[in-house]
Amino acid sequence: MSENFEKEINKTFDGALTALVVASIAIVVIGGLVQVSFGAFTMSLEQAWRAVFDPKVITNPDVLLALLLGNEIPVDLSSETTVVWSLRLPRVLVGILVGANLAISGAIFQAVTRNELASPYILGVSHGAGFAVLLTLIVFSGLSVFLPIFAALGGIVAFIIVYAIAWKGGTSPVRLVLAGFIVGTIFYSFQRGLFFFAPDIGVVQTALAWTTGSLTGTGWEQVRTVLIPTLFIVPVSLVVSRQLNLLLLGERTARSLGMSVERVRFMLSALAILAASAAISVAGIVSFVGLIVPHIVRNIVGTDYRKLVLGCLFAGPALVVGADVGARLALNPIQVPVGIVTGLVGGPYFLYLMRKRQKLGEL
Amino acid sequence: MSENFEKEINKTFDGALTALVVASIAIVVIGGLVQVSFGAFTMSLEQAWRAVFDPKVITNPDVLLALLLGNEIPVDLSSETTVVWSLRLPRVLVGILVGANLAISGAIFQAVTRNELASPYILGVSHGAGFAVLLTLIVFSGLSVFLPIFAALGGIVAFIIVYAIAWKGGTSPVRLVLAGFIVGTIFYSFQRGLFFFAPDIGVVQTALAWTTGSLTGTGWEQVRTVLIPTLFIVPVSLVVSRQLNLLLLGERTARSLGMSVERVRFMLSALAILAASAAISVAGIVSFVGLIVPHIVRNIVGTDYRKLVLGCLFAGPALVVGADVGARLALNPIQVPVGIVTGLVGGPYFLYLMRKRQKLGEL
Amino acid sequence: MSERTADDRERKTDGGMVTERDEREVDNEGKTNDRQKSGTASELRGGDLEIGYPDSGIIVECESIIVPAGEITAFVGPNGSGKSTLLKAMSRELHPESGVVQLDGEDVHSLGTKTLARKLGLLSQENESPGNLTVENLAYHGRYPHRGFFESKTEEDHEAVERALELAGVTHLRDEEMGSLSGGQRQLAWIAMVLAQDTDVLLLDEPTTYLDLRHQLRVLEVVRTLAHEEDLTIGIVLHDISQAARYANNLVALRDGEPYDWGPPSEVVTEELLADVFGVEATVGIGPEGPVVTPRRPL
Amino acid sequence: MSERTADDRERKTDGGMVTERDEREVDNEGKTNDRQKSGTASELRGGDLEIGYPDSGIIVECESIIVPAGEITAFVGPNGSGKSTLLKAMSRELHPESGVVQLDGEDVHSLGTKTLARKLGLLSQENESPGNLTVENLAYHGRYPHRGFFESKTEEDHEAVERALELAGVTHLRDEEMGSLSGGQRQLAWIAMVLAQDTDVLLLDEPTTYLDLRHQLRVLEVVRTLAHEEDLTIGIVLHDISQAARYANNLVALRDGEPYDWGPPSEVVTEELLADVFGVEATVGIGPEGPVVTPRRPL
Amino acid sequence: TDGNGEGKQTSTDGTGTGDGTTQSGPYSVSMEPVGKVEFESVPKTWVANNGSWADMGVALGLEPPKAVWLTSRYHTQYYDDIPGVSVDKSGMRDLSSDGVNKELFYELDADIHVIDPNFLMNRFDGWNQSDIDEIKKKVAPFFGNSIFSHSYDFHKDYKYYSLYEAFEKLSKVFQRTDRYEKFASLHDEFESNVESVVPKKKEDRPEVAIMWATGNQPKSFLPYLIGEGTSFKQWRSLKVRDALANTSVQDFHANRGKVDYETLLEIDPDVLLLRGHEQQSAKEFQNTVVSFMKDHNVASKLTAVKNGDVYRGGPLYQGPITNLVITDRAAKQVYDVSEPLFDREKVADIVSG
Ligand SMILES: Nc1ncnc2c1ncn2[C@@H]1O[C@H](COP(=O)(O)OP(=O)(O)OP(=O)(O)O)[C@@H](O)[C@H]1O
Ligand SMILES: Nc1ncnc2c1ncn2[C@@H]1O[C@H](COP(=O)(O)OP(=O)(O)OP(=O)(O)O)[C@@H](O)[C@H]1O
Ligand SMILES: [Mg+2]
Ligand SMILES: [Mg+2]
Repeated sequence: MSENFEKEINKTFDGALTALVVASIAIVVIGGLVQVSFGAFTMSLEQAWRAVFDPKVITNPDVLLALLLGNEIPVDLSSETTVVWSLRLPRVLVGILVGANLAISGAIFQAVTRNELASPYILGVSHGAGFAVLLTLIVFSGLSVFLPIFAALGGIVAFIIVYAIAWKGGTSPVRLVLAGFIVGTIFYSFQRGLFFFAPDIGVVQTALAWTTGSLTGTGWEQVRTVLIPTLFIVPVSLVVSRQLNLLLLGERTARSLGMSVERVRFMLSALAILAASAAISVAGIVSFVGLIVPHIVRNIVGTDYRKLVLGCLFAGPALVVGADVGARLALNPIQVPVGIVTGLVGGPYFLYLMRKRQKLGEL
Repeated sequence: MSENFEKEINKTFDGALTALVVASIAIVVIGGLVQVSFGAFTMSLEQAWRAVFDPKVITNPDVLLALLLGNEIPVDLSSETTVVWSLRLPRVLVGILVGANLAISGAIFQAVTRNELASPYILGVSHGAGFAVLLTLIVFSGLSVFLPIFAALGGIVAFIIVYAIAWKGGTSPVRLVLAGFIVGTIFYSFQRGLFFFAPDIGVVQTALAWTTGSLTGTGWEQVRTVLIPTLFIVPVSLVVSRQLNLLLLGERTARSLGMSVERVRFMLSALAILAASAAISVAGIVSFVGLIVPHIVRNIVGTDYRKLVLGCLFAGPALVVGADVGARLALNPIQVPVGIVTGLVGGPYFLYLMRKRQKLGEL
Repeated sequence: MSERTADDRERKTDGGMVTERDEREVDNEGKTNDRQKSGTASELRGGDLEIGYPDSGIIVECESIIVPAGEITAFVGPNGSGKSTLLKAMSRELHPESGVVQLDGEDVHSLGTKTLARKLGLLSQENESPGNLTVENLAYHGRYPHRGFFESKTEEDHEAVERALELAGVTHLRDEEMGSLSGGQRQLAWIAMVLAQDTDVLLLDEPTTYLDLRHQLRVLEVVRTLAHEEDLTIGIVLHDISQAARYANNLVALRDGEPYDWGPPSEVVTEELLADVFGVEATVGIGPEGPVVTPRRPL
Repeated sequence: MSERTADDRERKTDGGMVTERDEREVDNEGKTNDRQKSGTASELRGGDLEIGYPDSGIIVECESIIVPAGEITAFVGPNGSGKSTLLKAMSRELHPESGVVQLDGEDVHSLGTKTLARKLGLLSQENESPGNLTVENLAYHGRYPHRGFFESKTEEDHEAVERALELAGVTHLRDEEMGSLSGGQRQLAWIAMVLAQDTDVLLLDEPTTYLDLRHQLRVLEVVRTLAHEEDLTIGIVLHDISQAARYANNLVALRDGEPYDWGPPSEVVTEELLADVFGVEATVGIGPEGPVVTPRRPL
Repeated sequence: TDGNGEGKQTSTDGTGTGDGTTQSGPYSVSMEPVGKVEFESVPKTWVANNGSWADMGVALGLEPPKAVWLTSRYHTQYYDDIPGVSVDKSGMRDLSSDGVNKELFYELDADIHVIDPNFLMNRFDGWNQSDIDEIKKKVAPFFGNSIFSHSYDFHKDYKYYSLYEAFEKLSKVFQRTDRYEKFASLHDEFESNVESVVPKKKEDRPEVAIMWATGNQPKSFLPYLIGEGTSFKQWRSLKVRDALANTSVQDFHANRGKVDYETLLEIDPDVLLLRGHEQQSAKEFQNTVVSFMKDHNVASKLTAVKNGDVYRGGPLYQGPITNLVITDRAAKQVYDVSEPLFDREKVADIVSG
């Protein structure tokens, strides 16, 4: 049995997947190093790295805990250490977590809807969240502290509406996609409507940044917010990869093999929505990652979801962290939303792949 | 042969299609009456109708021609007559033409891509056009007179890029849709990027209005712009309905029946793009019409494209003119973009249909 | 033979079938292992079934249908006579408008989906293949109902898949993608998947479609072995009546959604049946392996 | 029979086929109208063909293949032997790596797509049906190559469709949607579509799939009528060798992508062929309508 | 020096036949880019481009305009300070609502449109010269200049007016130059009061950073450079130093990117001025935004936060009255001035004639 398990692992981690994972980790590490070393606050590389290994922080569990939990920091830290530890490092972490969640969410939705265009935002989530953000900013501006939560809630509500409408003694991928698209567009119309009531440019800018996806201003608070769901999402998504594989065989076959297709589809959608909402709540709607990462990974490791989910777990963070280097440093000290960079980097790369490979895009 | 033709007509105009056409015409006529009668400029119903039948206009071909061709009007008209004849009436006409173009374009794209989510904007057109609009407003603001043309050009360029990328010794619906989606998203990222260079919020809002679709401010000039392509698009789309039907059978069958699938697909896409661009050039990106009208019509008349195209020709204008009544008058004196209303009216109606009918959404 | 209806049906359904069967089995070959059966084979039974599709009326009506334990029951009948519809209802793919389907006395609708899938496997008439799935992976999907939510593949899964590939004769195609197989090869891969499911009951809807003669025979031999050596209960739809007569223990002939006749092939397969049910003029001879049908012409 | 290879092939391909055929026809029934042929039937010929799929190597290799004018040529062979691949290449669905396919002496690749579709119809082995298309509308699609860009349906279209529905035996299903048909009914609808195409050459890949006995015979009778009364040239893939022998004028047996033997059924269908090509032990008897194959067991 | 040159009463053209006096009969006033505009009689009803022009009208004692671009951006709470002056926006219409509706111009039927026609033609699609001509002919003339921004492309070729120059023009149109004169002298006086509270030495004047901060827990900001526009008039008058001037941070108009606390820490301004909080009172601002920053790990390291020098940053539009109110407030913020710098009664008197 354990020998068997080993065989299994060996079979899963074939050359392609291993290469992908290694490359992704390399990108994340290099991206992280760059992010930690450079930024608007002037310090030398040496200072930056001294700050990373500042003994006041790394030898003091209280400080680490205080950072992570958002408590008052018990000692007085230098500006350098503060910048590195409460701005630069957590931002990299948020990027990793957001990337992983989005990629997994997209991979799941592509299986559930059997639609090659499915992304984490397919079931109305992004526009639901965007609408909630605008509503909060414009109508309930007193509650803007809860923006992330409202955003995630907006996404979830949209998803529930979509499911309720698509349900007709069962759903079907086509019904789900269509209802998701329409509900999304309705929310988008509302959103556009609200734009016209925006009192000032700041609100418009904030809303745009939200709906474009941005890591600017993220810190340990965001790490906390997204880490908890991620700790649940990642292991579960690895476990359900078998279900995902089976769903791709089509409903009828899946059912005859004893899968409760409706239940599984709902649970998987809920999982994907949870992942998308976790990402949305800290980074807004980062476009593209959830759509193209699964396609790229699939192109490398094949359609087996055991490999695909694993690959997404690494490739997603690589794209987001890599893009965020550009978002933060390209026009330093001005920062652009990372969602723009993911689009501008990931999109053309995807098109390049598409030109090279015939099969890209098939599920 | 003529008896045969009559049979054919009778078969095409079955009860469902006839009912749809009659209902659509009724909506357009009623919507038109309302539009002509009410508005920001206060006048009584009687005044409005006296203005419609102002003998200075309707008995004077010179005036009518001057209106249509945009020449100097040879006589002096009252404010009421001016408002009705140069603001309210042409707006209804533009609505009709835009609706017909969008619905036909959507119907064609749904057949070409065999994707139930296809809309006139599927192949990157909308974001290409949106990008061109922003570029014009922000970078080449001196040329903003040509905004409509640039918008249409932007859409066409995006379409060409999409085709070039999807082409790989032939295309496939999946490749087209995917390339369209990605190219669209890249343009969207550029668009968002340009937002960050907008000189002020007004430009942002103008761009948003464009990308939401609006009939505000349309007049005879817009009627002229969209009428010419429409006179070509409508008859051709009726003729190609047979090709569309065959495409739905799948590529292999279509090819074995002697269709040059690639050529036909390209020509049909070009036709649909032309229709979309014509609409975009006068009304911006009116969401939803092109997506849901074909679905609704299909649900009523069935999947035969001969009926479908005909139905779309009438139902599209009904939705746009109806929605524009709302856009112009619902929050009078505040006008909202018609694109928002088409979303808010058409969307829920579509969801309602979806709840009622099992098969809605299938091609 | 159309006069042999109501009473016959009565006689055959009220449990008398088992004894009848025993007699029948004598005149069928391949029964050598029959008597060594453990007796734990499952029986599938439908009662008072009325079956239809959402938008259609009742399509199949059937007072009583039995797929006896450990035997091969062949369903024959013209196109559109309701064979697939009946099989769908028996495997719970279709919910009958009325009536019950029982597996070993239990209503199939009361069983958990996975439980049922461990006991009953269905090969559909038409299967859509995801093009880039390999044959082996398809077969592994057959193990789905045997694995818990958190379990990974076990040695048992492995063995079952190997055996299924072997039985279906696609071991050499294991790493091929479905999209690059011929129609017959694809059909065999689907058969391997159902076999890997390792169930007590197998319902096979035209498993010999697309297959060449050799593979047809192979599949039917495998089916016979499974029934007679491993005590599986098998329902199979076939269009080739000679084959049905040769391999099945029982034959159910359907016409217009109703059972027209059933019983051992030697009794059911007659020139009258071929004319009445199939609308074919044919001669029925007796060959060494049961009735042999030589079709002449459509009526 | 495996020793009968290279030289035999030589002998058969160098134009000697026509005379040979004339002799053959004598011992085949259904030839009554044969002599009334107008002589305008089309002939389909392939030379030096090497056929493969984009990602595969060469799958079918064939020096010379002829589907003679006005006759029925049956392609038989085990699963994966390349029958469908060959048919795809002959109908231009697949571009051969090398070699040419000629229709009446003209390279099919030089013909316009519509021109070809007016002359040659192909029924694929597997067809995906759009669920909500009616049978009649499907048949009308068969008329596509006959209509100009701006033409609407003519009386001729109408008649061709009626006749095709009639021939395929689906007149009563004309208004049914494809999604609510049984597998066999759907297959008949596809056959109707190809018949409506009204071509000189018909290539049918396993047209009897899913069909019941009666419909199988009906379809084959229709094919015979078309060939012998209307001078159509027909290539047909069949798995049932008895049927192939009974209805075809010529038989082409494929093995591993190469023609193993061809000629009139009475010559080609032997116990040796069944063992060599199909791996089946069978007895070949002579029935009133040609060779009768009684399979025994897979080898 | 005052980059805008407000208060310099330069009579640049003098083409107006009604200069300085109230008289009836036809007269004309000219202004770039509309040129010479003829008036048969003094306009009564009017439409204004935005809060700046509207405020000028209020200062001239006119009825508020019937419409402005967006009423939501015309902050009238600044009038609360001035006895007897208040503006009721409830009947005021938005010109901009999904573009500009021509029909609305017919409906409003104003006597003058204080809008730069270039603004209509370039900022929104649908309007071109023929539309402008139609409205000019059928309704009323346009008289305006987009004085508040240097960044419009259409602005390049014509004259740029300062606030008071524009104010003067408008006063001529409405034949209320007397009020303009009084405001001009009040403004001169005010400017010298301001001058007196500004420290002489440059080093004594704080470095300020102006940022847009959305919400009560801002973590990212849109930076502004103190520029030529009217919206920075108070900061120019107070001669504060711009903390961003010598950094690579660009005005977000040039590049709408955001900055985060790292940038703020790098700049570390003496005073942090946050825009986008004008609807809050000073106290509300303290209790929300400022207290959030005090608790924030990084923000609490900022000098401005430590010293309690985080303030609301002022609105986008200013007219003659609002400029006084806002500058007064700004002086309190940066120099702790306790005495009012202008006499509110006096403003009230001028307005009421
Ligand atoms: N999804 C469906 N909806 C409505 N009617 C259906 C559906 N599927 C099949 N039918 C109808 O039910 C009847 C029986 O169909 P079924 O598929 O059970 O036939 P069958 O005996 O399996 O035929 P075949 O040998 O052709 O597979 C047919 O008349 C068919 O038209
Ligand atoms: N799309 C494809 N790509 C690659 N290889 C293919 C493809 N389709 C078929 N093949 C291979 O080509 C060979 C011949 O296939 P073909 O479909 O021609 O066989 P066939 O004689 O029609 O068999 P069957 O009786 O099962 O239909 C097979 O070995 C198959 O694996
Ligand atoms: Mg069936
Ligand atoms: Mg084949």
